[in-house]
Amino acid sequence: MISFLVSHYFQIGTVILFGVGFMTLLLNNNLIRKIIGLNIMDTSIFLFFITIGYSGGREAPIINGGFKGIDAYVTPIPTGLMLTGIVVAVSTTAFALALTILFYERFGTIDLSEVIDSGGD
Amino acid sequence: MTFLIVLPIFLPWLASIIATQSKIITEKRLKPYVAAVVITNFIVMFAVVSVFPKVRFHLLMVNRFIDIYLRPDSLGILFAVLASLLWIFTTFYAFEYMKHENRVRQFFVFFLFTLGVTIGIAFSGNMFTLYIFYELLTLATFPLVIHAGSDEALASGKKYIIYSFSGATLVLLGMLLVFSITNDLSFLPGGIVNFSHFGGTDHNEFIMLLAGYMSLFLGFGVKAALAPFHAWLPNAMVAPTPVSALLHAVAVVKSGIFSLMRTTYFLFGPVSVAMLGASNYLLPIIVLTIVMGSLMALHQDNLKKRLAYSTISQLGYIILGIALLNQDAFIGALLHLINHAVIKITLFFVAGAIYYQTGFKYVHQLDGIGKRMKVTMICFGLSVISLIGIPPTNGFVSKWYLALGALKAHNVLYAVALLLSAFLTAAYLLPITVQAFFSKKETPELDAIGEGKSLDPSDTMLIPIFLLTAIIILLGILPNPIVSIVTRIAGEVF
Amino acid sequence: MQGLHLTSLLSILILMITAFIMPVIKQRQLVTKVSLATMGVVLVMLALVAVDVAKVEHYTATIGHYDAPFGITFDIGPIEAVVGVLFAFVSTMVVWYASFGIHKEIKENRVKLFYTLIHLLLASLLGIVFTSDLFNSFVFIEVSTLAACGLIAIKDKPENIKATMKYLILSSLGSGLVLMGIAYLYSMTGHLNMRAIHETLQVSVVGNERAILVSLTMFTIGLGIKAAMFPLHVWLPDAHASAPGPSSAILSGIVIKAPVVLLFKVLFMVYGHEILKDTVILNLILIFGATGMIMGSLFARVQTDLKRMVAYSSVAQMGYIFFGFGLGNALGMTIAIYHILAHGLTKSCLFLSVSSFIEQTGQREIDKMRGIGREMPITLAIFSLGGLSMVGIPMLPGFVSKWNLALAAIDYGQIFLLLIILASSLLNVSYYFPIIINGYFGNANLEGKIYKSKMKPVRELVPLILLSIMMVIVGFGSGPILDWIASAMPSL
Amino acid sequence: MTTPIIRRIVEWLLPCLWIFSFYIMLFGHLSPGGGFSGGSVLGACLILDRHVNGANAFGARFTGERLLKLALAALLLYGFLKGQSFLAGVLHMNGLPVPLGTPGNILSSGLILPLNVLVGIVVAVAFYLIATLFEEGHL
Repeated sequence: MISFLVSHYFQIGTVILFGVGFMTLLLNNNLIRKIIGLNIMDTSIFLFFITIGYSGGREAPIINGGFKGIDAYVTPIPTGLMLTGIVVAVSTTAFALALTILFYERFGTIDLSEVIDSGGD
Repeated sequence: MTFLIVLPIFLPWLASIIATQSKIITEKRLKPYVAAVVITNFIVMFAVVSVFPKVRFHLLMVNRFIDIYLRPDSLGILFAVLASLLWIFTTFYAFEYMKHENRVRQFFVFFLFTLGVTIGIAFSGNMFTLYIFYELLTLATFPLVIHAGSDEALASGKKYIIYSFSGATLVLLGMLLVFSITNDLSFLPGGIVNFSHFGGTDHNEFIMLLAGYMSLFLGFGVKAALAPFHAWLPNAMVAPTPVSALLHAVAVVKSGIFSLMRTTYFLFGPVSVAMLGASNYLLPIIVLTIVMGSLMALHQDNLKKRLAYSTISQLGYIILGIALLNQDAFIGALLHLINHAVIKITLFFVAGAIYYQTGFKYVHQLDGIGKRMKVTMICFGLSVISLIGIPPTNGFVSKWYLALGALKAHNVLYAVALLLSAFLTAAYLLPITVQAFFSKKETPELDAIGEGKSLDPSDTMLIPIFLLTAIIILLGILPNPIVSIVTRIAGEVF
Repeated sequence: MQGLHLTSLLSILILMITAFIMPVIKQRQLVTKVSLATMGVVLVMLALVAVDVAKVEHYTATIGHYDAPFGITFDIGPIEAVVGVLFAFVSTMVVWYASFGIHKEIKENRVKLFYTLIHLLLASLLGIVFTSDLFNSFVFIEVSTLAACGLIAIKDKPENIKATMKYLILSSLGSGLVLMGIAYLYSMTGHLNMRAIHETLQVSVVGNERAILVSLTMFTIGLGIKAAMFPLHVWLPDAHASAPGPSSAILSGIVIKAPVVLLFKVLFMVYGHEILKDTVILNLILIFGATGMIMGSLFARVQTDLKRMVAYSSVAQMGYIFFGFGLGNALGMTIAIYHILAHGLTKSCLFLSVSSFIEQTGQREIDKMRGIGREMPITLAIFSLGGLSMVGIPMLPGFVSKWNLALAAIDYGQIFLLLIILASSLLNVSYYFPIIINGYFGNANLEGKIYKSKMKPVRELVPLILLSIMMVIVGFGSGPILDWIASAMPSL
Repeated sequence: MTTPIIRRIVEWLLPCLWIFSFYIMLFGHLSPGGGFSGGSVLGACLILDRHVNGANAFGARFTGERLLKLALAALLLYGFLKGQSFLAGVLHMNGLPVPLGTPGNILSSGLILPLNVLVGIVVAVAFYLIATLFEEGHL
């Protein structure tokens, strides 16, 4: 158990981060905090992906001065994916922020619970 | 050329669509048009079934289940002939009656449409086709039921549709259960559910088949006004009289009965049903229906409602004949299907004629009316006598066979129920006739109408009533042709 | 035949490119025309895809120059083709319908944006359906979410902003879960291609049971939120009820279907039956689906707002689809896919007709729709047809779904599930019929209503009529469609 | 919020940032960097410029409409250039060449260079527009 925790501390950290972000997004009523939570959540996933891709002691996958064999480089796919993921997260955040501005203009508050009655339907 | 078999179904549908176009069918032409369609359809149907006696036609076959399949056999043809014949009478009667109702065009559009649907029910060759037409029947008759458009009519219509759809849902459930075992839903005399086909002893399948049969029976029982599900029928009385007559005599309730026959004798078969032991559960309900219908009819003051409860009770007879599972009972059920149709439609026509001429709806208003509406009330009296089952009327013939079947089933209770109900029938219908002719006092309302002249309706209304009464008497005096046809049908399934 | 394989990708590319041409076009009319023409072309292309698939059963289109499992590929089989054609057809009809009236519902300067968003939305939905790369599908999901949010918020009323906010937040939660699920899968297998993941998972299942279960749950809940699986549906009624009419039609008709298709692929093509049968996920989906079928209808019954009612009915209908998945047998899955088709066509029909009621009368309450049948007979007739399909009148697609779903339930061995299906269809009767009846019949209802007074010109109703005709065709032609879908089911 | 300190720092920083952003875009395929990173730096430049210099800023001379058109044109061009490669992939043909490239020679990798620049433009404009939208307060 301990050895698992030690050897996987990156992953465990990201998963905890994911939980923090998820709960912030879910439970906070303040829209700005929700968006921050969203970003924390997204970032934790990016970190998770990158930790999967990283293996210690390898180089960045840029061939500079001769090919050193496949084992010499870190796999570039997770990093590439996360670049896309960041773009997606940025656009979602931008959209959410813009929507929050509109929300504030219409309702005069950024607290979701004041507008949507908690009971729902 | 076998596709011509769809003509009797699609011709009325097409005609009803054309009838919506007021430019083609002007107000003036509407009545002749409807009459022509109904009569033509009768002839076409006759021609088609006699030219192609053993026709089988797949209208649309998607897979083993979704398969619209027409296969008019002798039972189907009998039902189709009965329906289209009575439709003709109703049409002529309605011409006069509908004069004091609104939206005549809407009435006749759905009236024609329902004719096609009913013939579709008669010609269905498998359960799925039957189910489609059965659902369509609900949708097509619904506008007829709420024709008056009042809040009361809408409420009754709602009740009708809720009951019908619940019933149809039960039917669907039954079909599912049966189909999941037999993988086939087509009708065959003697049934397709054969215990030897699938091991027979599997308890699970037995339970599923029993549940399937029960839900089919109860589902169709809704339209056939079986006891716990009968409540829509008296409420549906708000419809114009030709509609009630048709609903009660042929289209709706008889479609329910017809479907029950199909289920019991053509899908399951008497042997399988007997093995399932479903009758044990169903017969008490049926006996309850018979007795309760009669008892309820006793204290109805509204004439149409009294007739409606009488229908419930009489339908109970037919269902009893179906559920007893022997040949005599089935013959009785078939005969009563025909006889009750003819009798009840006459009774309703008379009730409608009284309402049309005098505006009377209630039984207590009818004292002495026989002197003013002589022909009408004589016809009423004759029909009542038939319904009670006094020889030599047709009602007697069918009840005789039913009683024979009940005795064969070795249970006196059923025969007793039949007798009791016959007495009750006499108790709730005879007084009307007696009071109509022999009442000392005439009600003041009656005096106020028509200055003592005869109140018999005009010929278009009277002739259908008269002809129907003649048929009743004829069927009573010369029952042999019809009995032999019916015996042949019953012989096929046993 | 390589040329035909091109069409699947080309349709998405064309949509993406035209989406960004829209904002620079000056006249509204021209935008409409360009959009309609594009939709038409895309529809033809996807029909070609279907024809192609019908010939070869299944093909893989490699995007870029790397083959699977490293490059991104489109795996297109019957399911993808059918759903693709449905998406294109519904959006073509919606765009056609919107071309007559959308400028009345939203601000003039937003019309271009509306078409841009619809193009983006359709492109991303097609992407979700076609792609066989999990991360690629995630990107498409995000694009579709943002475009869908835009389509709701485009109307600029306070309730729209509120609904969009709700939708965006819940959707982001869902996306986060999905992405985490993908991360789990990637860490377990090192692949993103569905087929490759499937193959690797089959061998490496031992020792990974917990990770598999966690990732499965993440996918189910994440995609369940986006597809309005019952307890996660809270965003749907607000969003679909407040959006402008054509948007609602497209949202309810196709947007919530794409995540379902993805969920199907993830469950049955990535994890596969061998893994699923040892977990409780399918049972959970079954329970959620069944509750949705009942509760959605119960909620719909008590609504007073017509559009909300139809929106809640969507929740119930999505329940049918999840129910089919949850059964987990071949027939259940087939019918779930078929129901995507059936419900997509029916619900877009219903939403469009409801939106034309609202547009012509200015009323949203169900009570105010009395006598509408005299004023707008054709529109109500189309609404009735849709309602009858939902209720399950034979030969309409709703009936076919219900029947086969019931057979699948019998096959599954639980008879009581039948009762849920039948109860749900009875509940459908109880909220669709009163509208139809009060619309067409009743003296009090029809009083003072002038025949055809509020009817739209027939020309504007053509897309609606085409949708309903298509619906009927799908119902009557259910046999071959079902067979075709069934041929693509992963073997159990 | 514009203090003399910020103003002075930005004055010194901006030219370097401009050059750096284009460096990232142009050399992205051969060293760490690329269109998106370069574009975001460029976008940051534009935003900073606007924040400090207001109406005199480089970006402010373009109207939103024009910038949008620029970005859309870049996007379309990108779509065509990349789309042809996708389509070629489906057909198993070689589209326009995409060689591996040699470090130090930015023209050696064919299509990737223009693609990176296009992406950079799109990203920069998008960032800048979003920032202006927030400043002006409507969507």
